[in-house]
Parts: sequence; C-alpha cells; structure tokens
Amino acid sequence: MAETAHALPLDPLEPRDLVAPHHDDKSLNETLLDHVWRKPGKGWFMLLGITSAALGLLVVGVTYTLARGIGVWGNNQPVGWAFDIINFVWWVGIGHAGTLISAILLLFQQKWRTSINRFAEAMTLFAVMCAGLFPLLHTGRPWFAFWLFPYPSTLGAWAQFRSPLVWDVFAISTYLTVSALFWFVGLIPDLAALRDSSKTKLQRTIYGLFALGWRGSGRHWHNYKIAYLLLAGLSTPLVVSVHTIVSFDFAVSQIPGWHATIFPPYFVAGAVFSGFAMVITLIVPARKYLGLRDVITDRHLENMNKVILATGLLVSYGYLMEHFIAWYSMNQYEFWTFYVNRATGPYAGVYWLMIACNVITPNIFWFKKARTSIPIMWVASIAVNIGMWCERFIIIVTSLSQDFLPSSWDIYTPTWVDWCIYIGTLGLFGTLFLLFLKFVPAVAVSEVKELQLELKHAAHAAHGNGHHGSDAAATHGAH
Amino acid sequence: MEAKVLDSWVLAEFATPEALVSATQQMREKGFQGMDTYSPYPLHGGSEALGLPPSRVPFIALGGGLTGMVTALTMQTWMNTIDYPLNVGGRPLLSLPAWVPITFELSVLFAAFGIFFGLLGLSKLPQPYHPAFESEEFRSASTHGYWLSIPHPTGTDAADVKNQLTALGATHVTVVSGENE
Amino acid sequence: MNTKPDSAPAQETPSSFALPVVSGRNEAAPHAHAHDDVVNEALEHASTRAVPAEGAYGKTYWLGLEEKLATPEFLEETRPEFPVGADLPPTGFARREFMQLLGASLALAGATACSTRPQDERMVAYTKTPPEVTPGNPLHYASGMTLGGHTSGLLITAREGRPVKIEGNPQHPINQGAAGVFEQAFLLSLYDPQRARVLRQGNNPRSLRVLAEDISALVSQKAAADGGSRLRFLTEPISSPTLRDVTGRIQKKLPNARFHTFSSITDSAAAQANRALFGQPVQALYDLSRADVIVSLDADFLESRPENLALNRQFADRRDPKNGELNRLYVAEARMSITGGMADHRLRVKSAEVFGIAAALAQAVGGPAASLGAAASGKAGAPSAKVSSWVEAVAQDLKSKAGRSVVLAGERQPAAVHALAQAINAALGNVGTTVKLVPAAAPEASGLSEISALVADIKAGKVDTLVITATNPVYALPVDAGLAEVLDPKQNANRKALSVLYAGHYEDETSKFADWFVPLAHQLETWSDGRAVDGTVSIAQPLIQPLFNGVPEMELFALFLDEPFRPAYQLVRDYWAAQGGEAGRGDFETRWETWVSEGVVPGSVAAALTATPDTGAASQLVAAYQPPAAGELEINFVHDYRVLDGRFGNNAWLQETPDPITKIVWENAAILSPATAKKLGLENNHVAELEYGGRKLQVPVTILPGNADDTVTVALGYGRTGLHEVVAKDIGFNANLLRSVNAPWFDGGARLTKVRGSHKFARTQYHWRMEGRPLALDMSVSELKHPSKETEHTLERVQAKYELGKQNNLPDFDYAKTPQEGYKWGMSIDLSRCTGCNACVVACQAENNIPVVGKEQVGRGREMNWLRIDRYFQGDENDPAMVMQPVACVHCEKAPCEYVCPVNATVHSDEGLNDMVYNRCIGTRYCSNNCPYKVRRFNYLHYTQGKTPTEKMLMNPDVTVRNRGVMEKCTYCVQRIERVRINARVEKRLIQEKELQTACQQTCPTQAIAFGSLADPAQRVTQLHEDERAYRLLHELGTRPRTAHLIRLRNPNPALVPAAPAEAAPAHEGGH
Amino acid sequence: MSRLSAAMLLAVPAIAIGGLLAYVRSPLVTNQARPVEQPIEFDHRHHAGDEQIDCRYCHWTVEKSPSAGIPSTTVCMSCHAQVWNKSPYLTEVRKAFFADQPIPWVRVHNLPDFVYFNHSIHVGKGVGCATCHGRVDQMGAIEQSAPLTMSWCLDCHRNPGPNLRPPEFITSMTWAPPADKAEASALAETLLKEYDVHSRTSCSTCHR
Repeated sequence: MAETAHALPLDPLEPRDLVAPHHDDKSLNETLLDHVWRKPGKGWFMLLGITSAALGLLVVGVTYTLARGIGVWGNNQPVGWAFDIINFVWWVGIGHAGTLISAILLLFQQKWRTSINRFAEAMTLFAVMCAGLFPLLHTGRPWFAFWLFPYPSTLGAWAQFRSPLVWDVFAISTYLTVSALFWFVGLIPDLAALRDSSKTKLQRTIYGLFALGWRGSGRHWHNYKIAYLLLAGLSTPLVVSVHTIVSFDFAVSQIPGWHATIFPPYFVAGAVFSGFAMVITLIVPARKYLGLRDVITDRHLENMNKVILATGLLVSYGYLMEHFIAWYSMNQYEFWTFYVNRATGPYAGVYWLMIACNVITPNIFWFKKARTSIPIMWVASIAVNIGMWCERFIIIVTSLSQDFLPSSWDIYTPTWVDWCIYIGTLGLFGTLFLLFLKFVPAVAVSEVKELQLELKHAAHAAHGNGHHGSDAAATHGAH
Repeated sequence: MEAKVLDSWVLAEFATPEALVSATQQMREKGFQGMDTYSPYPLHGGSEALGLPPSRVPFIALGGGLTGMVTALTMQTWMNTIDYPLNVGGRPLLSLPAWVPITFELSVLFAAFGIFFGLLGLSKLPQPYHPAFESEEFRSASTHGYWLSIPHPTGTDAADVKNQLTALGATHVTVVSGENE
Repeated sequence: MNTKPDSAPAQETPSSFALPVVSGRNEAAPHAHAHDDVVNEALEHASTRAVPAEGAYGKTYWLGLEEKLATPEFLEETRPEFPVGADLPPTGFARREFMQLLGASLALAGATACSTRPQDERMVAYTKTPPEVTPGNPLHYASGMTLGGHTSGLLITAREGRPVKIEGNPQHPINQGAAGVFEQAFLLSLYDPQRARVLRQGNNPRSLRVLAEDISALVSQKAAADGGSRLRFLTEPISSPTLRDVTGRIQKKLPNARFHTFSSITDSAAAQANRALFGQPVQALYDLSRADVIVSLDADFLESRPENLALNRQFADRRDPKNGELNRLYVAEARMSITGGMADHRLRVKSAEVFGIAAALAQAVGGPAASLGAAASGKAGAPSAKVSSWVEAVAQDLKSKAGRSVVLAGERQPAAVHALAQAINAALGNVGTTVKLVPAAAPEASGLSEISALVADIKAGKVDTLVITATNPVYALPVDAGLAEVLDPKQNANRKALSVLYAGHYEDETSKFADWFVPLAHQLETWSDGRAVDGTVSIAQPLIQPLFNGVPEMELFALFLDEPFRPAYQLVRDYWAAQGGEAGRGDFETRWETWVSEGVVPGSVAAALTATPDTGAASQLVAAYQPPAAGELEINFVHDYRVLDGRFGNNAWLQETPDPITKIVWENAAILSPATAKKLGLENNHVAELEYGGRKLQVPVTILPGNADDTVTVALGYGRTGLHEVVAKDIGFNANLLRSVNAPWFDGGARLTKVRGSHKFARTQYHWRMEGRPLALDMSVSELKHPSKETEHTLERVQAKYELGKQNNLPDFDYAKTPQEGYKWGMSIDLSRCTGCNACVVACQAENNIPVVGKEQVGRGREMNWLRIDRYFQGDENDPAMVMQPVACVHCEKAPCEYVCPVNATVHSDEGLNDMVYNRCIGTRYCSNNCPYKVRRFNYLHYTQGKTPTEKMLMNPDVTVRNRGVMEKCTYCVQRIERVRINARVEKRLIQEKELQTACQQTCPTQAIAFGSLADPAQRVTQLHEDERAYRLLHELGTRPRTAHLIRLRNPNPALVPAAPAEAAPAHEGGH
Repeated sequence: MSRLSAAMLLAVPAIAIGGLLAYVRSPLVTNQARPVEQPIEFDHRHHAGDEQIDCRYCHWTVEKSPSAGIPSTTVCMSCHAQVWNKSPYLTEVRKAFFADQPIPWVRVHNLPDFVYFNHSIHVGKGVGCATCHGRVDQMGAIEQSAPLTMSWCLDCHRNPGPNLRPPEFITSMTWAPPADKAEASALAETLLKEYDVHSRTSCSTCHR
C-alpha cells in the first residue's frame, strides 16, 4: 500500500502529469463543464450535419429493408450472414474499450483512466446501441424478434437456450443495461454539479431531474463508492463474457474458420484492440475541440497505444494459432479455409488488408515516437478499426462462402443498402456522440477533482473509492 | 403525507475537505448525531468521521446475483426440459453446459440491478427536493464546496452550534428549514 | 400416397370441375378478399371468359383488341412467374417506390395493435358436390402428355378440381411411374397466365363459330374445286389414333391436300435410316436390361425422348451390383451429355468424327457389318491412334457380348451413322434381344425435308391455305429454312395469296405471321389419346375445363371434316367405340371406364417386327453421306435440357432448373472446352462473336470440362421473341439464327472471336472440383472389392461407426427399432443410378410450392430448390469423369442447424424428421450457416407474392406457402407422410412401404431414391442403408444423416484403363 | 413521495407486460364468444338441438377428410325441398340452388394457413365434436368456443386422455366424462388403449 502511494504520483516509468498542475476544484469545474454551457461552435454543427446525414442513410436503409425484406442486402445462400453480423461484432468490439477502461482499469487502480472513462463509457453505450440494431434487423421477420425472449406465449413455445443467438440476446441486453447503469451512476455527481452550476431555470430543472437530487451527502458517498466499485467489478467479467458469447456465435458452429476454441480470448483481445483504437480516433480530435488537453494528457494517449500494441500482438497470436491448428490438425476443410481460401481466394484482398492493419500496424507502437505522435497514432487507430472490420468480414463471409461442399460455394457482394446501413450506424454513433459532448461532461469531473486532490496530497493517498479506509501514510507531497 | 413537519439544519461550509473531515470528527466526538457532510467527491475518512457502519450494498448485490442465477437455471430448465421437451439436434434435453452463458448474464444483470436500486434505496434517491437546497450557497456542494449539516430542532436558537462550527473553521454557517421527506 | 387411379369424371359437366375455393383450407386464397371477390375469382376460372390483360399483350399490337374486349372486372393481371421486383437489382428502385415505402413505414408507426375480428374469410361450398369428390382429399386421374408425337402416361393428383401434381403412370410401360422434367413441368404450363386466350383473325377477335363457318365454307369449296390441292397442313408428328383417324378422313374428303409433319425434337435421322433399312417406317426399341455392353455413338439415350424413361430404369437396374454383373457404357460424343456422364468410357470427339468411329467399329465387329464399315471408313478417313485403340477395345468387348450388347446412334447424327449402328447390332445378333423393331407410331416422314417441300410449294404459288399446328416452326427452324420468309409479308410479295391459320398455346414467333390464330387448349384441359413409342395407347383425360378459352386441337382438325360439331370427348370415345367392332360395342362402357381410369389401353403395345436390315440400302445411305465442312471450330447445336427446342421456354420451373451439366439457369451459353477456350483466348463470362456460314451472333461463353476440343456447343431454345411469352422473352440467344438446314446439328467452319463486354451467368454451382474431399464417391467395382489404402481411408471417413463415449459424446435419441414401435424415416440415394436428369428437382418444386425467383436472384445465390444435384468433375480438366450427387436435407440425427436456432423453429420429430416450422421461423439464417450441406433455402424476398388467381390454383394445399424472411428446406415430403399416416391410423393399420413415396422418389426414372422407415428391416431403404456401398455425406462431422448415399460404381474395361494394376478383371465381381 | 414514484417506476412496466399477456389470451384476440352472422340465418339450435340431426348428416366428410365439410346446397335442399319449402327464410337457399351459385358462408373457426388440422383423425381417435366446437346445439349463430391457440391444442396433445370419449358419443352434444375422478381416469386409460392414442407434440404433426 505504501509503495502504491509512493509510486502513484511519481511513476518512475512515467513521470509526466495526469492532470496539469495549475487547477483547483473551481477552475476544474469551470474548465470541464465549460463545453456544456458554451454555445457549440460551427465545427460541432458541421459534424452534426454530417453525422445526421449519415443517420438519414440508416433510416433509408432500414426502411427499405423492412419494406422489401433482407433480400435487398447482398446476403445469399452460403453467406447467410454478412454486413449485418460483421457490423454487429465490430460495434460490440468497439464498445468493449469503454467498459475495459472504466472498469478494469478502475479495479487495477490505474489513475490515468479517470479523465477518459466517461468518454469511453459513452462510446461503449453508443457502440452497443449500434450493435444492438443488427441482431434485430438481420432477422428475416424482425416483427417476430420478440420470440427470442423467454415469455409465456399463447403458443406454448419457448426460446431455445442452446442457441448462441439467445445467449447473445441476454449478453447484449445485459451489457447494455449494466453499461448504462454504470455510466449513469458515474454521471450522477456530475449531473448534480451541472444542476448546481446551471445558468437557467430550465437547465437546472432538467439536470436536476437526472441528478435524482444528489447532494454529495457523505452518507450517500458511503454507499456510492462501494456501489461504483462493485459495478466495475461486475462489468469486468461481463465485458469478457460478452465478447466470449459473441465469439460463441461462431465457435459453437461447425463451419471451418468458425469452429475454433481459441475464439473467445481472441475475440476479447480483438475487441479491446479495436475499442482502444476507436477511443484514440475519437479522443484526439475531441480533446482538442473541448480543450481537455490538461486532463487528457499525452500520457493517456501513450498508455492507450501501449494497450493497442499489446492487444494487437494477442490478435496476431490468434491468427497464428488458427493457422497453426489448421496445419497441425491436417483437417482438410480447415486447411482449405486458412491456407487456400483466405490467402488466395476471392477475398484475399480483404485478408491481406486485415493482416496489414492488424498485424503490422500496431507494431509501430514499439517506438515511442509513434506512441507519442498524434498524427501517427490517429492514422494507425483508423487503420486498426478498418483492420478489425476486415477481420470480421474474413471470419464471417470468407468462411461461409467456401465451406464443406464445393458445390454450394458462392460469392457475396454487398449492395448499396448494406453500405447505407453500415454508414448509417456510423452516423448514429457520431450523432449520439456529438450530443453527448454537448450535453454531458465529457470527463468525469468529480473523479478528476478527487484525483487532483490525491495528487496534491499524495501522502493521504488512499484512493478515490476509499474502501481501504484512511491511511496514515507519510506526508511527502508531490508539489 | 399528513401534517407538514418542518426540520431544520445548521449548514456550515469549510474551505478544504480536510477541514470538513476534522470538523465532522470533532463535532461527532462532541455528541452530535445525524450529521452529514456534503462534498463534490467522496471525502477521505469522511465515512469514518461520520461513524457510518459498513455499506449494505454488497449484500444486496450478492442477493441479486444469486437470484439471477437461480432464475436463469430454473427458467431454462423449465422451458426447454420440462414444459416443452424437444429433440433439438439430438442434444440432451437438460443441456446444462449450454445453460451457463445465460445463467452468468442473468446473475450479472440482477446483481447490477441490486446494486443500482440498492444504492438508490439506501440513499433514498431519487429525492428531487431536500431542505438543504433552500440555501443558495449550498449549490457549491456539488462543485467545489465542503459542507457539514447538523440537525437542529426547528425554531430553537442555533447560535451555539453555529459558533462551534465557526470555531472549527467553517467559512460560512447558515440554518435551513424545510419539509422533511 | 394412394396410387390407385380413381375413376374418371363421368363427363364434362360443369359440376365435375369444382370451383377452386371450397371448404377446407386453401392456401392460395388470401384472407383479405371480400367474399364477392372469391366468388368472382371462382367464377372466373370456372367460366371461360377470361380475356387478356394489357400486362400480357403488347400495346401496339393489341390496341384495337383491348378497346373492344378489355373490361376491367374480367381482367386478370398477368405477371411473370416470379414476383415483380424480384428480378430488379436491389440497386434499382425508383424514387416513387421509395416514397411509397416511407409512407408505408409511417403508416405502420401509426397503426394500432388493437385487434378486431380479421376480415371474414368466406367458405364457398359446392352447390352439388361431385360424387367422386371428398373436399380435402386428393383424387388421382390417369392422363397423358404428348410431346413430339409420343404420349407419356401420367397420373395426376387433383384437389377440389384443380390438378396440383403430375406423376408418371405406374401402369404405363414406358413411364412405369416415372416422369421426366417436362412431364413434371407440364402442370405449370397449364396454369401459365401468359397462354394465348384470344381466337383472332388478324387483330380482330373472333368467335370459334366464325372460324368454323369460314373453314366449312373453305372445305366445301375446295372439295368441290380441286380436292384441296392448294391446302397444306403443317403438324407435329401425330400418333394419336383418334387424330390420325380425323386427319385420315380429312385426307379422304380433300384427297389433294397435303399433310407435312415437322417437329424439331423428333429423331428424323433414325426414322430415315430405319425406313431405308427395313423398307417401312419402324421404330427401334432398346432393351438395356439385357445389354451387358452399351455403345452410344453420340446418343444421349438417357435423356432424349421418347424412350428415355424406360431406358433409364433398365440402364440403372444394371448399375447395381446386387442385380448381377454391371453393364458397361461406352460413349463417343462431342458435348458432355447426361449419358456421357454415366459412361464408363467416354471418348471425347468432334461430332463429325462419330461417323468414322461407327465405321471403324463396324469394321472391327466384322460379320455382315464389315463391308459397310469398310466403305464408310473410306469416306471417314483414318482415325487417330487414340480413337482406334478405343474402337478396338470397344469392338472386342462388343464381340465378347454378342447378343447381349447394343449400339445406339444419336439423334444428331446423320442417317448413315444410324445405318451403321443398326448394321453392327444386326451383326452382333442383338436384334431380337436388345433391339426390338416395332411399327412407328407416327409413320409419316417428318423433318426438315418436309419443310423444304412445303416452302418450295408455297414459293411456287401452289398453296393458298396453310394450317399450322406444329409447335412454333418459325422459331424452331434453322434460319435458312425459308418458312419465315414465305410467311412474312415484308419478305414475300405474294403473301396475300396465302392464308395462314396457326394454332398454338402462345402468341409466339409463328403467330406473328398468322392470319388466323387459334389458342389451343392445354392437353390437361381436353380429351385426347396418344401412343407411346412402344405403341401403348393412353387415353388422356382432362383435369379441368379450359382456363383460357383454348380450342382442343382435335376439335380444330374436326372442323375440316365439315361435319356437325362433336366435342373432343365425343371424338375420342366414338373412335374407340368403333375399334372393337360390333362385338366390342357391348361392353364398351366397362372397357372405356377401365382404359380411362388406368390410363392405358391394354394390348396396345406394338408387336415386334422381324426384319433384317437391307445392306444395300445401308450402303446407299453411307454413300450418300456428306461429311461436314472441316476446319475452324465445329459448331454443335443441341436441344436444351430444360426448354428443349424452345417450346418450354415460358415455363419458369424449367427455366429455373439448372442445366444438369453447366448448372446455368435461365439461359444458354456457348460451351467450350478449357483447352479450346485457352487457344481462343476466351474465359468464362466473356462475350464472343460466333460466326458460322456467314452469319454472326454475339454469344456469352462458358467453359465446360468434357466438351470436345475445337468444338463449340450451343443449345437451342433460347433468344425467344414470342410476343407474350414474358418468361421466355429475351433470355439467352437464338442459336437457330446460325443454324442451316444443310447441317442442322453440327458443322465445321465456325469462328469464335472475343468482343467487348462480359456477361454474368446465374449458376447454381460454380465450383466443379471436389478438392479431394470424399463427397460424391465414385470408384470401380474392383476398387470397392479390394480397396487400396487410400480408398480404405476414405471409406473409413464416410462409413465408420461412431461409438458412444469414444468418437461420439452425444447419446442417441430413442427412435423406433421395430415397425411396431413406430417409424424412423430415412432415405437413400444411389449415385450409381442417378444420371442427374433433374426430374426430382422439378417434382420437388411442384410438390412443395417452391417459388421461382428469377435469374437475378439465382445469380445472387438465392435459388430456392430444396433438392439440388451437385455435379462434380474429376480427373483431367479437359476430359473429366462426371459424377452427379443429389443433395437435399439429409435430416441429420445430430443436426447442426437445430441447436443454433434461437426459437425452436427447426427441431426433430420423434420419428427423426428434421422439422422446419415456417411459422415459427424468424429468419436468423443461423441454421443455414451451420448446415454443412447448405441445403437450407431462405426467402430473402417475398417470392410468393403477386400470384395471379390462376397461378394460385397450382399450389399444393397440403404445403404452407412460405412468407418472406422464412427459412425452408426439404421435409422428406412430410405432408405425404402425415396424410398417409392419418389414413393408416384411421384404418388402424401400419403404413405400407408402397403407399408412401416422396415426390423425388416417385418421379425418379432410375429409382435412385428410396424412402421409408429404417425401423423396418424389410423395406428397400433399410436394405440400401445396409448396403456395402452406403455411406454418409460428411459423416466425419458426426451429423448422422438419415439420407445415405450409395457409392457410384464404374465398370471400366481393363483394356482401356491406363496402367491399371494387375488385378482380376472386374467382370465376375458384380454379383453377390 | 420518492418511494411511491420508485414503486410506480417498477409497477408500470410490470402491469403493462402483464396486461399484454392477459390481453392476447382474451377473447378480444382469440375471437371467442362472438357469434358470427352468416349470409343465411342457419340455426344450429334448431337442427342439432331440437331436431337432433347428427353432425355427420351435413358435415359428412368429417370422418374421412381433413375438412369436416361445409354442406353443399343440395344437402340443404334434400330436406327443404319437402319441408319448409315455401319458407321465406329459405329464399336465398333456393335461389342459390337453382342458380347454381355457391353460398359464401363465413368461416368461424379460422386456423392460420400453416396449421394443418385434420378432422378425420381427431374424430377417428375419440375426440368429440363438442370438445372443440362447444355446445353447437345451443348456439343461434355459431361462435368459436375454444381459444384455438397453440397452447390450447398442446394441452390436449400432451394429455389426450381426458378429452376422449367412446366412439358412439363422438357427435353427442351432451356427453360428459364421469363425474367421479377415478372413474374418469379409468375411462381415459381404456380409451387411450382402445384408440391407440399417443401424445403427439412433434412440430410436423400440425405444421408442414
């Protein structure tokens, strides 16, 4: 405990600041809430215009799909799933970084998470919302999708609990609910702060409504601290389970290229990989726009790049193992899938793009220069996102297009509706995100204040969630 | 709600969290009951200063988790094994391994609900109105102020308490009254 | 299903033809109709007042007619067989449509969930229930289908007055219960809303009475004037005894009138050769059950009609080692045919070389054929070394099986080849054993020479009236036949002097030139009779009143007798009543009842003739043989396996059936071998210009292993331009535009050059290699007996027993083990027997209401056929062996599709059926993804919407019509199982093996498919499951299929197997 | 206040869901208990009740076909040519008969098209008419008496015994199983054995 206390503010490996030192509570409050009160700039409106246009595409695509049927997509006989499930897995994966940052790093007492967790959690929430669209939309008869839920129907028939799709339903809805609760619980003190620093009656009423009457009571904080920690504790296995279950959609099936025991860990790693990349993609411009450089410092970005490097290596290891097992087992079908179809088949281009983006790109983060260069990391993060999308394409489309009987092999080509819906979900995500940036503090203000205090009084460094009780540590300060 | 009961509190603002914690500690030692602190983030040693017992949230969470687990297992077994047993791909009617993911998810979900609603319930939230909000200065409690409240019988003189608080370093002391919850 | 034919409806009274909507379930009738609509619909079909709608009839052409006739309430909107929009690319939607969609979605958002009683569904009961009808139960009627002058015996299932399924008549000696693709699809043509409906003179609608008066006047005038010397008839070959009687009497009345016979699908070369050889019109019938060695000289005898159904069964019975020694099939041909795919030794040669092979074979066989062969060899030139070694081995084999062998010549080969083949058969003593000669059912000469004679007469101005009942000759004839020119007013200045009456089922290419057009009644709408190739007479009874006002062909001909009107029923009955003589008249009623209900006139099988071929005539034929042009590419014209010569072009079932070899749907292609394509710099999907005889045509190219090098094969029957044949219109290219009367089937001198552009074929199978996987197993008899290490490994993979706890962790479900405990359904498919003819595919489509989706959707990989036939090539890319493997749902006991379904929409029944519950399906497609056999089909769009009331009558009411967004697949015809089960349970007995057949099994000409309960050791399917050849497809996955495939056996000639290991000849190994 | 609002927060969705579940089981959705007006006022009370005409006289295909059959107009006229042959009530029937125009009856028991119910097997295995159709002899206009939901079908398919009756009482409107429980279950046992009836709950039993 004492070591932690010593180490925290002056990490020998990482001497740079987590919060720029020139702030007190009040100025933090003003800085971090400023963007809520400020009238949004032109850039914000422009971006909102773009994202809502993309959102319009989603409406078009979905309406057309519902009116005509799934046939307006490119899906076909061997390739029953394509963009729908690719996008689903991709979005769920992106969602994982948020929970990971806020929950796992909280449990591991990584202080640097504080300034990015709100941001990342919002990302989780919106990404999971985008993801959640697809399991519904991809059904041929979405108006009967409620049959996926176990409810007492007049049919006397039930959902089938051996199906990974039902697991998905439970996993995704649990994940969405718990993420939303976690996010909201973290947001309550900040909503109270917004309420109390609001300038108009309307603002006060609205934020007051959501703040639930929070007044920073010590008795409340007493329960709050443990509740928040427990939610974090729950979210950690949950986030791992969600992508594990998503990977079961494939691993539980028979198709060569899907039927692999390595899928759960490899999917989780991939999810974190793509999630962190998405955080970088979003946070780099956002911190500039919101003027949050003081709380989201270069050190945060560098740490995230390290995570990208680590998970990227895990993903690469996953690819390696898939290929190794295909060779080692000498299973004819697996061998074909991994060595012939993927590398040289009709979708070889996507495969090599995936390798370039997911296996080669993260390795630049071995170099500190790349880790700390904003342009490089931003481009790399986008490459990783593309790469992870390609990975899902390869897993789903390529495996399905050439499975057991060569007679049924066929090619999948997406239609404009497929693209519309994909771009549309990007629009939905972006729109929600921009609204989030406008109306909710993008940084966990309360936690930053606490962190600030901790950094100031490193001697009293019991942590923010304080379940260790007071600590009579020495008093050598950081200032 | 029948007759309106008016309660009063003495509210004192302190400059730093440390001052608040030590003031609370001392006031409690003096025998004041039902005090509460208010701060934009949890106070170090705040709970101890208030002398609060360990939180009951973990037990509620455990209860929720266990409920979820039992619900999930019974639900799946009832629906797929007992009520409408169907030969699904030659798999056993009671495919317990396949029940695991949902059991896990429901445990987590119910535990999370337990935590969330437990938190709200224990904190008696949502509570949009509280007498403390009668004081305009109190608004700083959620942003940068550190406050202590001490219950005080309505209508009696609070000067003594006020003085004690000022002595402990309060920068601002006031009395609020309001309708009890 | 009860195959015992029910008795015929007594007569054509309206009450015999039930209204389509009666009590009980009717899938076709939508709920939303107010009862008036239902009644109107019903009346519309019971009546014959239906008239064309503008959707079907081209505006410019029919402008005048529409104004006169089209009153909206009687219009039936005519649409293509697939839903409107299904053929549009999803990218091509109009703005207006989009606005509608938006509107619809808004309306949906505002719709309340409150339930009110759904709009009343009406039940329209009979006024008088016909005595034979029990509403809700099917009836079976024997009937027939006449195609190219031969009549196939059919057994038709009718529900409440609508025929819903066609099967082969089990009592018919040729069909023996089997039916080919055309018989199966015959049903759809009955309900084709694009069939012609209006009798017209020029563009003016006329009543039949006006035509009758016109003809009557014409006939009496001609009879008086010149005996009809300026009157010509152009008919299909006529085998119908009644119709022959009618035409005979016409001839008597008008002795100078001439009948010309033409059908592009008759084997006129064989007829010509036989006529010359035997001095009379005879038909050679083959008995393959007694043939140990079969040599096909470009003869696609397993597919080319009319004897093919019988030949299929005989051939296939000899491919099962349980029935004794396997036969051995040699095929020499240019294009890869179905028969070629079944060959033990296939020699890939140009069609022109077949003559040389026949000659060499005749020489090698020796005896009386030798001299003929020598003469022919002189003309043919020296064969290549490869060919002569092949011929030598074949001749040896033939000689060793003298009397138990047969040589067949192909219909595309000239008469000389047929003569040589018959000479060889005679020399081997096969005549009388494997070859039987009978009098031809339609003895008149037919073929292109008839057309030439007719055209010459017209040109010479000797004709003033031409009556055409042949099917669409203007389209089906080679471009230089001249008929179109003399009929086309633009090209024939004297056209006005000629009056043309054309009777057809469609407003097609020929009807364009007709002065009078008569819409013919479908054969299932009228009484008729006809002979099969062996002489068997079937009385073909109607199943329904004419839907579109068609005129029975027989009644049309009868008009020329200028006699009082008699309906077709009367004509047929009167003719047959007269046949028995005075003696027979007494019990005629009983016999007639039997004939009609059994579908076969007993004793009508023709007696064999004893005749020896006239060698002199044969030599003359050989001497007259003109070898086709040499050089460049050899162009080969073949009949399409689906639309034949184009006459089935408007049949969407057939269009959507993949070509058995190329697997292309909805069009034809120029087929090249890989080597030739390489040489020409062409690839799949290229477009090339095909030039032949100075004529050019742009054709899409496809590469097919097995096609002979330096040949290009093009199928006839496409590029239709028939006015109202919406389905057939503008798909593929018309190869007739290149074809010449001088070389109608093959000729040298064609050129193929690549042009700009590319073409997208829609196929149901793109990959032709098995990639070394043990899928469609195929081995020689000796390999199965003495497997090599490699084969043993393969067999282990597909046949091994899985022990619980060792290789298998899932305990078995408790299925019935004895017949008393219940049923355990299973199927077996014998690859040794399967030729890949597609009959089962179309039968399945008809039985199970499988929608047609159109080329665009198939091109996207969304074909709906539950049963598909996988075709694989093995070995050398240019000269491969072919193997066919029908695959439908194999009903795995450990089904991978089931455990992934989230809503229990596909689960197992207690009898082991993999039930697919359409109404429970939400369409996640997970089952299809996880199906290793990829036999599941998904309704990506609403393929069944927009059916016209007529099309709805086609639907099998026992099978749910699937909605969009729903998965479907083979059910083992569960509707048949349940119907038979209920019958058996009501009668308190067990289901008999014979009464239950799946649709595919029932129609299969080779009996490759067996179905039944595996709990009963006596059933055929159980025995086949235990056969040493039985294996399970993808057995290693542990899915435990209920369908077993049986290894295909080949019986190679050791003399032709290169570097074969020294083994005992397989000859004695077949039987056991 | 806060507790009340919190309770409301939880109670509203619970009531909504519960209400929906109850609603779909109610006659509003199942269409029970709604007498249906027919084009011709045919009264089963009179024919099946007063006159005691056996169901099978008019619904004659019930024992051999999936469909029980809607009687053809000829069946009506077989009696009404003699009796009530001038009645104004029957004008429409006579008109339909002589014009050879079918009478468009309104369907009362309307199963979805994907459900294949077969009358012959049910009647043949001891399920009485009244079991599903109710006391038709007491209905002026026919109404649907059973909910006809799948779970209702399943109740009997899982446990057919209690719904079986001896063959001679199939069309009886008044037959009831013995009041004594033991006696009733003994009868059920006997009938199960006699009819050779098993529980059939495989999907393809009804859906094809």
